[in-house]
Amino acid sequence: MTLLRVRELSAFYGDFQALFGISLDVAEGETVAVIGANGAGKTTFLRALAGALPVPESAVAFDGRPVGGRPSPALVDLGLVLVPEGRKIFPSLSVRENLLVGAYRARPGPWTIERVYRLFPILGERREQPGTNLSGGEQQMLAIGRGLMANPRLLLVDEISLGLAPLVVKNLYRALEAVKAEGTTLLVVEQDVSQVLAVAQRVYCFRKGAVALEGAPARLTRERISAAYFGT
Amino acid sequence: MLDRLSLAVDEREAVGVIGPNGAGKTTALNVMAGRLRPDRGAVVFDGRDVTAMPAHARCRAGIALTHQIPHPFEAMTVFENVLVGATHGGGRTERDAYAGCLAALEQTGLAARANTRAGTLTLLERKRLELARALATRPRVLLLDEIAGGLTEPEVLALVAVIRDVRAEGVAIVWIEHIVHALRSAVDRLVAIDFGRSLMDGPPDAVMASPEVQRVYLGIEP
Amino acid sequence: MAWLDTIVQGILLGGLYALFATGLSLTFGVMRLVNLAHGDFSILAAFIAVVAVQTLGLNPLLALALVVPVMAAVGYGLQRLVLNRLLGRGILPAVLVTFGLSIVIQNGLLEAFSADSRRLNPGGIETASLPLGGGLAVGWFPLLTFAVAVLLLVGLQILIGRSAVGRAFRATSDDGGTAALMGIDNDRLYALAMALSLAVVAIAGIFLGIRTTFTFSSGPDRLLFAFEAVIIGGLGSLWGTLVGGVILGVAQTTGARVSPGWGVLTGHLVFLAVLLLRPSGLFAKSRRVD
Amino acid sequence: MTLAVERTTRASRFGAGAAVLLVAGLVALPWTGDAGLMRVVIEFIALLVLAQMWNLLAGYAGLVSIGQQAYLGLGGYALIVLADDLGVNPFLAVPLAGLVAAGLALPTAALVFRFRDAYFAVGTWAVAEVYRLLIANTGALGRGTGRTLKAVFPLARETREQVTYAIAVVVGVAAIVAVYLYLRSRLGLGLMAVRDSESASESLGVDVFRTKLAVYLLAAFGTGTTGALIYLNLLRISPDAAFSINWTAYTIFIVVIGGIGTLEGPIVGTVVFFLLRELLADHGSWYMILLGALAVLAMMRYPQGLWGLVAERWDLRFFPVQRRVRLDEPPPA
Repeated sequence: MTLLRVRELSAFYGDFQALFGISLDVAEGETVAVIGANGAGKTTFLRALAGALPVPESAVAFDGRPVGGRPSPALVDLGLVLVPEGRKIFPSLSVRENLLVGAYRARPGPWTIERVYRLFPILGERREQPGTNLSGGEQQMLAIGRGLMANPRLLLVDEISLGLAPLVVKNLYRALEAVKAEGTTLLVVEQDVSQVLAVAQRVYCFRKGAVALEGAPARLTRERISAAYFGT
Repeated sequence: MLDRLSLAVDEREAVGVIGPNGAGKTTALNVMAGRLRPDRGAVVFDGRDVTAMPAHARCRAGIALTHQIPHPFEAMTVFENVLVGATHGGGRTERDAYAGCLAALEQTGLAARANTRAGTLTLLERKRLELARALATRPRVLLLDEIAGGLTEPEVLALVAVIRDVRAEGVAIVWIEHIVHALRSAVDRLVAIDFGRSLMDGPPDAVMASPEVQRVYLGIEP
Repeated sequence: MAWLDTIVQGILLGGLYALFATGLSLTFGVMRLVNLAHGDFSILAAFIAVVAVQTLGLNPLLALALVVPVMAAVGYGLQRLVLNRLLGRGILPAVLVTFGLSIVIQNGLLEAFSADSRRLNPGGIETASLPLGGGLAVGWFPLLTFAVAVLLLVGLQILIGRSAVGRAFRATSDDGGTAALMGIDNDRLYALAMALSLAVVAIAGIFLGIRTTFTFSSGPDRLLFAFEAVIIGGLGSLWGTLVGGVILGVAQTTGARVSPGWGVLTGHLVFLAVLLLRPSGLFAKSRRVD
Repeated sequence: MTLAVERTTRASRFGAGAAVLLVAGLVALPWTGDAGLMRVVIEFIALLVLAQMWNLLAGYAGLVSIGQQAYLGLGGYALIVLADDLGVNPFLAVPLAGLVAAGLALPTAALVFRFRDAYFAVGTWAVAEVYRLLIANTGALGRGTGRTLKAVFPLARETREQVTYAIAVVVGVAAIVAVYLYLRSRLGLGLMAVRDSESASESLGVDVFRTKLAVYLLAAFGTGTTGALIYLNLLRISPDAAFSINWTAYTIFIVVIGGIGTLEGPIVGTVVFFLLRELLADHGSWYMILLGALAVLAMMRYPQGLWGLVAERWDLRFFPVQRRVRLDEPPPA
């Protein structure tokens, strides 16, 4: 069953067009990755889905309902949650409080604060520290955990690997497998191609705000990805 | 953000800087331009320690920066935007500055738009305006922060041509860019940075071919 | 002994200033908005209490139960209908609109209540005092004001530190865009903060009206005192606001003791001195500013 | 290719002509002998200059001060001290009072420039209160009751009125010409750049701090001179009146209603202010309520003000500060 259906989505920053007619589907329980070079429009795409950018109503359907352009809180209620680029941990809040903010209008579901601590034990150990005292990798865990606290049906994750060492990235992707096992659908944006190819069932490659390549990872060779990335 | 980064640029040299998102590239440029103060270390320009010099004074000394996200003076015309750089950064009187402004506008292909309000420009034109204003300050070194980002292929090629042209006039260049083929065609040397540190430094082809850079930058295991 | 008395009076006066300052500090903390009509809203509340006392025969302290919810509703509506539409347009619109409101409220009060000075009479408590021995006595009412200020600050501290709304306040203050992604409706939260701000300043206005006389134009001075208490104490620190209020209160009573005309001026000068020596205030939480 | 820069518009050539006629009319006014009208003109000019100065601060430099009454009061008191206590010619003392205000603005700036944005607004107000209270507590300045300008008593009433009027016309014309020339200059170009983007300005060599400080000092000078002019006209000064927030309230309402960030806006605003005052002369505080409400409405719905609406509709600029470029191919050799 299709959980997210995007049709001919275009988005603008002022008079600058960032996305050109993107169509994409995510089935319930699936993990889909969006890859592409910097400036390809990946982050804009996720922000448009999460209600942070104005888009036409019909361009985005969630669970069969048109939801394009709805404000973020309404989308969180439906179970569509974004883990933003750059983690965006609230500096005035402790680790625990950052997680609790994620549950501000939580739906019922498997994710509780204890369940997040089990997934990322380090967060439980450092629960009373300011969220921004954590290392980059731990902050990324916190950002994912905060998103999970809303019990999303679809979790959008923007560039997990940003500024993180390869080993840390590997661990984060292992955690995503556990999230997937709970039945959460994932749409992951990533520059770090190798990790993503291992977890995703399907991959979309963006170039200059449009879909340049799409398919199952097994069918995508390094040459095809490279060509789609850089247009060479 | 930066961890004991060292980077040197010779007179008339063009250096490209690459690295993954969050590697500290923009931070490095901002430190060079005086918009950020380093906790430790120094910025030396033309043999002079300029670490304590504020941004506007560095511009007057010959270090010009173009911003990743263009900040045109929206209520002013394209010509006036360039004139700010020429009179304040370039230290000329208004009349003496006109010729330099015209040259900068022609070089960046904006002459026909001289009377347009900058707030109404397209992205490409805004990027060109960033460059034109910086050139009008008569820089000795030009710091370019992702000036080709977000442009279409033909636009990137046009911009590369302008930058090669600037370089041919003897202006040193430090250019951060993700569009690698654009960089390769315009620089003498590539520096790859990650975690605020220099990873590789050398001729563009050698740097791009190194497995280390392939892994860190593209995330593709060779 | 006379000096000790002056200082005790100043400390208690500081409680009143903390009441004025709390709401100002809250709205700035949550949405970076300085409401220049803050003082005038307190005087508006005091005049509503005057009307309640006259028409319903209420004791001014009982009138609180009526005036505080009314002012909270005014704050909620003001934020929703006017101020939320100005946020994100830079600093100028919000400053000028609240300044315009300040002038409109003052002149509206002048038109409705004339320029005569008023006072609220709670029936005796305002003159009763508690002898402390050695010729020293403190008024029951200033003591009550101080206690209410402390209780309110404790309550706010708990609300902001422990509750879901408080976490949402802090999250929105840190980064409204990301808070929205977590499902927090910023506009509603801002309206709640303004409602809370005007509720507290309504209490301050009525206490002021019991303590001393007031006119339609008493608001701007209260705004300045509130502002000075916030800056002396340091932004983002509720207890700092109380200490800031106390320092200002002591400065004013001490100055007035030296020469009657020097009370308010001494307060201003202490404020400028703190600004000169410790620009971020005495108890500022270090906050990353990007 | 060659480049020529055009700095006038058809409206500005028409405007220049109209301005010459207007100034000629103002110069001729004393010969009609209408003292009442002359007093209105003095008042008009005083508010217009205050509005131009505040517009320069808030509309161009982003310095939203609500404490400009400090410089108005200081200018007024400086006039009286200079003329009565130090024996300076009272008419010469008017511009000197402006200098005194600017001189005091320098240390004041060291304090209030520590504030940014909304806190700058309240900070400037607090400083204005300090000046008011300091003067109200100084015996030599008459404390709370204030003082009277005695140096002009020996002059015939008519002479005094005519010279005051002449000074007002000079101050008004000089202020508009000075602001206009400043905005058209290289420094004005930098100021407008700062208004549009501080960050880009400093990257292009504009000294943002100095630019703002210069505007702050210039505004203090203009406001102080106007304060001296106002009290040369009124003769009686008191701290509560001279340092009243109402001066700044009038000023802000004029600029916001007329149109912030243009030279024409404050002129339009001052005209509206005087028209409304004539209409509502008998309604006391309703006048202020209406002005305040109009300003709030303007800020919410028409932030460009009345002049902004007109200029947009008909593309009119009487005081063009922009530069139009003409590019010509060189003639074939």
